[in-house]
Amino acid sequence: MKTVKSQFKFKGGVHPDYNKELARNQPIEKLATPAELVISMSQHLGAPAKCLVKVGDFVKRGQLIGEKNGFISVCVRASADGKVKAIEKRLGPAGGMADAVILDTTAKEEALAEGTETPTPSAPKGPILPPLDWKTATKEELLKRVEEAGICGMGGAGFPTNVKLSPPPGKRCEYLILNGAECEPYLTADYRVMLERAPRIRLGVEIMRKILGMPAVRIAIEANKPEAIKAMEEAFADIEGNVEIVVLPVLYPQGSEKHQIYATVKRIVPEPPALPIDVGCVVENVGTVAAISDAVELGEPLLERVTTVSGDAVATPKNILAPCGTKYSDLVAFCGGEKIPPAKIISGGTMMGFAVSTLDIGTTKTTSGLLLLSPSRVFQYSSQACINCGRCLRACPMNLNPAEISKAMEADDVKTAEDAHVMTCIECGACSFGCPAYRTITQFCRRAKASIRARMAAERAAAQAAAEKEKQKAEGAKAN
Amino acid sequence: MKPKDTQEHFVLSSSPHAHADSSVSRLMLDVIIALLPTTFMGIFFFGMPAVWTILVCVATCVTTEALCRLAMGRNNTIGDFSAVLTGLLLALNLPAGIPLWMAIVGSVFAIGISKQVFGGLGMNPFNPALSARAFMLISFTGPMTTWLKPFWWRTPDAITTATPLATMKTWFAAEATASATPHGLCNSACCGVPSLWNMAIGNIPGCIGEVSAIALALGGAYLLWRKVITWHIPVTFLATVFVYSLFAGGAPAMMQVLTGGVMIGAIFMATDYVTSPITAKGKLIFGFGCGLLCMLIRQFGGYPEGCSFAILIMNAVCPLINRWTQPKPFGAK
Amino acid sequence: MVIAIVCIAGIGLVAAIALALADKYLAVREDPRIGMLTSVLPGANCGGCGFAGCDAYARALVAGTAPNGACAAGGDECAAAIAKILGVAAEATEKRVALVKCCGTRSEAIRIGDYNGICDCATAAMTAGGDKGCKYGCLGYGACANVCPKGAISVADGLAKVDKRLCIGCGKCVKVCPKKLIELVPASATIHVLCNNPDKGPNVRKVCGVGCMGCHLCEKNSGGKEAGHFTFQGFLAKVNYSNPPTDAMIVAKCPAKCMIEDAHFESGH
Amino acid sequence: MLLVGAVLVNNFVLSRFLGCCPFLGVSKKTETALGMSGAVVFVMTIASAVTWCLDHYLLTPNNLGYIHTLAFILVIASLVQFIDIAMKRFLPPLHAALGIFLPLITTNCAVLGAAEINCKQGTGFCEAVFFSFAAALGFGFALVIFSGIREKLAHADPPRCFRGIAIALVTGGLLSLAFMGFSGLVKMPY
Repeated sequence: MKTVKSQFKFKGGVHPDYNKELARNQPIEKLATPAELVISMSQHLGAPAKCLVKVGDFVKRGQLIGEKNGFISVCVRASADGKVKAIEKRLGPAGGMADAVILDTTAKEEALAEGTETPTPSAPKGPILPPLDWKTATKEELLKRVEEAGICGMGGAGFPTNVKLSPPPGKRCEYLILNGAECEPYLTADYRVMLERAPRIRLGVEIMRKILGMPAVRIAIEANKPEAIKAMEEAFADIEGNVEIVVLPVLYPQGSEKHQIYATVKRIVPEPPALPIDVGCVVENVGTVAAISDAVELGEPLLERVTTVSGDAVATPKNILAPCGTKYSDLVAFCGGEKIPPAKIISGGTMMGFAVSTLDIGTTKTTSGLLLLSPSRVFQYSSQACINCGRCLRACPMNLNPAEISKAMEADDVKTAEDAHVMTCIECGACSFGCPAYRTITQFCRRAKASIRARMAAERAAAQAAAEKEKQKAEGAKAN
Repeated sequence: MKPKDTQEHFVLSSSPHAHADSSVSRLMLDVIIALLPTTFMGIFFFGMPAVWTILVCVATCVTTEALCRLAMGRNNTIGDFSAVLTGLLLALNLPAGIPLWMAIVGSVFAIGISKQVFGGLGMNPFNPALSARAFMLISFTGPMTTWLKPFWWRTPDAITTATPLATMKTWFAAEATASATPHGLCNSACCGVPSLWNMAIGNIPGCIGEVSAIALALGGAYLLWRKVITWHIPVTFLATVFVYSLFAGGAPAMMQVLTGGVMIGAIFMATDYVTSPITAKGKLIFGFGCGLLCMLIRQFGGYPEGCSFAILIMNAVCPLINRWTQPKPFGAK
Repeated sequence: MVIAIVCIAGIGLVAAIALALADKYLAVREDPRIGMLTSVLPGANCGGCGFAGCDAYARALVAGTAPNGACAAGGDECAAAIAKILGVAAEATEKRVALVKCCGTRSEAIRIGDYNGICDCATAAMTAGGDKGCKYGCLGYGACANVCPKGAISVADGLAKVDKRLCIGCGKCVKVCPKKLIELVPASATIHVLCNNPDKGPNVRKVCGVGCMGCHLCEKNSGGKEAGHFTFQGFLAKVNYSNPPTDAMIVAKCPAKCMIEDAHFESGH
Repeated sequence: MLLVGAVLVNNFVLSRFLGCCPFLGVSKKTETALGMSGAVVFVMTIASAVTWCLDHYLLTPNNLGYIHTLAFILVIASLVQFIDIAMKRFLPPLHAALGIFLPLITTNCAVLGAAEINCKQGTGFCEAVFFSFAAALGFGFALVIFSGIREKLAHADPPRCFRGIAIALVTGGLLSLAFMGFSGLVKMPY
């Protein structure tokens, strides 16, 4: 095990104000189960889980309430005991509507006393899932555990972890990269996890190494987190095999999968639809790794996560360990409420997070932060014309031409945007960040990507329909 | 009946929710600040006529911008200082003694025809100040090529049409026709050409803002330091002029760089964001093209100075350069 | 003079012969029906048929890859003419027009945030679900108006409205609306429910003063369930356009005031 | 020198203002502008060769100089039509690239202008054909540059009354202004 400095700097990137000092020294605090939980069926990337409970059901902590619905999907478990108050479409942080189970966690005593709960397999006392010994368990058992524990990437995108950990046939994982960069401003959740849960991360790495067939391990941490680097060095001091801690230069978006792969092992992931595994890499967030070790060794599924609540409008910024589904309002209340009335609420960090309209939203497995910003930290986008200054080009870590894309999209010219490789855009926001004309460049990219995706889906559907028609025709001809 | 709206309203916008501290008006202001040294040098050498020309151009540009926006029914954009900058740049590219009504016509052309007709800042294909200068050069050739001598109030014949450029042109001509000995040629011509030092500080006849190479370089250094411009265009532009004149003969290379509009063109005109390529590679091509065309026109063309035309032509080619120098995305084949 | 005339005539003759020969021996022919079809089609190139334009649709028709009747703009007349050229029978289509199923203007429906970004419905909807309190209602950023080839849609008071007289039923607005609240309805129908929110009454009331609460009064007043003028999705009444109601009285009796009886849609309330 | 002169200094469209119709008509996209330029180079070179022969062997010997405009129009128009048909048959890929532009330049004034200038100057065959080629190249050069600007303008937001051709004409004027810088670069004999 050794610590090295990253030698490979990607092109572009920006230096936003990190504002991490607000919450970086706040130890993780556990939030008592709030009275109401809003557990979304769509906490991950891919198809939403299929809801297994109905209104009035009583559920136990850890009970399966949402079933995996497709290959790219993740199951959902109840994060506390309680009674299902309602199942309705709720607004998610990203603006989409998804089915959510509303749990009343105060109702449990009377429900039990009255014995009105529907017959559900009662959860065993103690661990929710039987603990596994990772040394003796097979690879398949471990993978299955990751899947049934409902683990998805906790860095933000929420890609199903079991899918990531099973490389397609013919592809081998050569490098397992631990993402501890946490380049998003304000957020310190991963940092605290690295400090406080280092042994868990070490165990998770050993489990993942076993699943992936002993790849080399790279732990990527930005240079502005020396304590985290030290904690990792201590935890991994006596580990065998090819393990390195790579200290990355402080640059946004260092936490982006593709850029981290470049910075640690100098491999370049080709344009979409290529994935990191195509260049022999698997990147996992440090929080996810800790969750894997919990799921295997303790039999504890992914039911809670650390969320940073920060911003200049919150009374005491904190890193909170809260059950998934905790409402934002409960998190803010736990931090002592609002110091000044916020002008903007952001779910996630300031560079890639989502502005939300209400605090009546439940956290998910991917909620890494909740920021309350005062009016002084909120700026207005404008529709000023692009002056062609080229700052967005220089900032773009994907080496695109955001100016061209935004100008084309302003004139509703999706074709030009597509020709300018807009689908490669990772929506990191570096372009809008530095735009002197305050243009909504990232939003234009999102819009272009959404309309291209919609068009592709329509084309696929049309092709499918045509193929079916042909088939029918052929069958009809045969019958005749 | 509308339900009661109890909740507080938050700003809803797409990420990012953070912004670097930069704005269009600040960029424009930076360029104006960078132009101040050469403006003062111009006023120092050419006196009150320079002051009047600058004031009239700036005032006309701002007024025209405001009126155009009003006529178009759009928001007023004089707050972004781009009109002030255009006015200042145009004035610095005019001879000090030019009749003020001509300066007004030029300013109206710059803002009205060459900028606002296209929809305002960011949309114009040609640099407004330069196209106005070209327009004036063609329309009012006489006044546009009649210069005041520096400190004209102290010299008996205040007006001249002979700038170092015109003199250098005759060198080219002389070299083309007669194979005179360089030595003799130099002797005869040097009488009309000021020393390099005078050229550097700007003690020569010429447009208000183009004479003082040192002041212009100072402004360029400020722009580079503030990261308003990148080195690509000025360096390739000046280097091309220098190298070309090394090989083409005629006037000494240093003199070619220091005289005429090359310095102000390379640092302030060719680097205009809107009308120059956006990619680094494109900027190199652009700078090279500007330098080459400038020298071609200087050596062979009908006008003594080719800088403005060279930049204008490269402005026209700029969309094509942009098109063919698109960056290759990270991970693209 | 004579020589000149002879000369020009001679050149003309030579050229004419050459061209005639070329046309006869070298020309590549294409199906004449394409030209005929193009002249029959409206020529608006609206793209409502799913093809790049009228010409592309004509080519697809001749190639047999497109169904007749896809051109909503041309209507029955056009379909009949196409059928005549192609030599197949026409299927009758009823003229349909777009209807925006929302009447939550700024004065009736609450907004829950200050949207700051691109003025476009799909993009606004991607930002925290849009700034309208009702997550099913019209955002009023005019994506439909922007795609309408006929300028039949206008946005006023945060709400899109279709002018029935201008609408050609191409369906582009239906596709572009992120809230999926525009529907093509028979032009002959006069009574409509202008709401798209299937939530329970109290939840609807929280965000909109004119949202449908699913009280079924319209159904009762139009002859009950058996009459079949309405269907219900959650707590949202929907007009059954294959059997639309005609009695204007039910509009006045709607307690939510989300129904209209309007020949042109353009006046709303 | 002839090449530079014809391409830059006496550019057909920017200095002589010939061929403004395709200059405005097919300059919306750079691809089509490239196609059009190819077609113009092709037609202009061939047309000048044919008209030179016509002028020298038929019209001038018979003292019919005064009808050459008429004769040229006739010949060029039918020639282009003929090329169009022949190309469609024998060179379909080239026709796919240039085909739609060919009918547009049947009686294009730039083509006719080149032929006229040639016969007025009484140049030799090779020189005439080369001049036409160079002039066409200049036309194409201007067209491609202009199309680049117009593509950029497609994303611009000019006032309503200037949209479309109006703004294109303003741009053309400014472009022509820029090209004036080349005047005197080459002392053209014509």
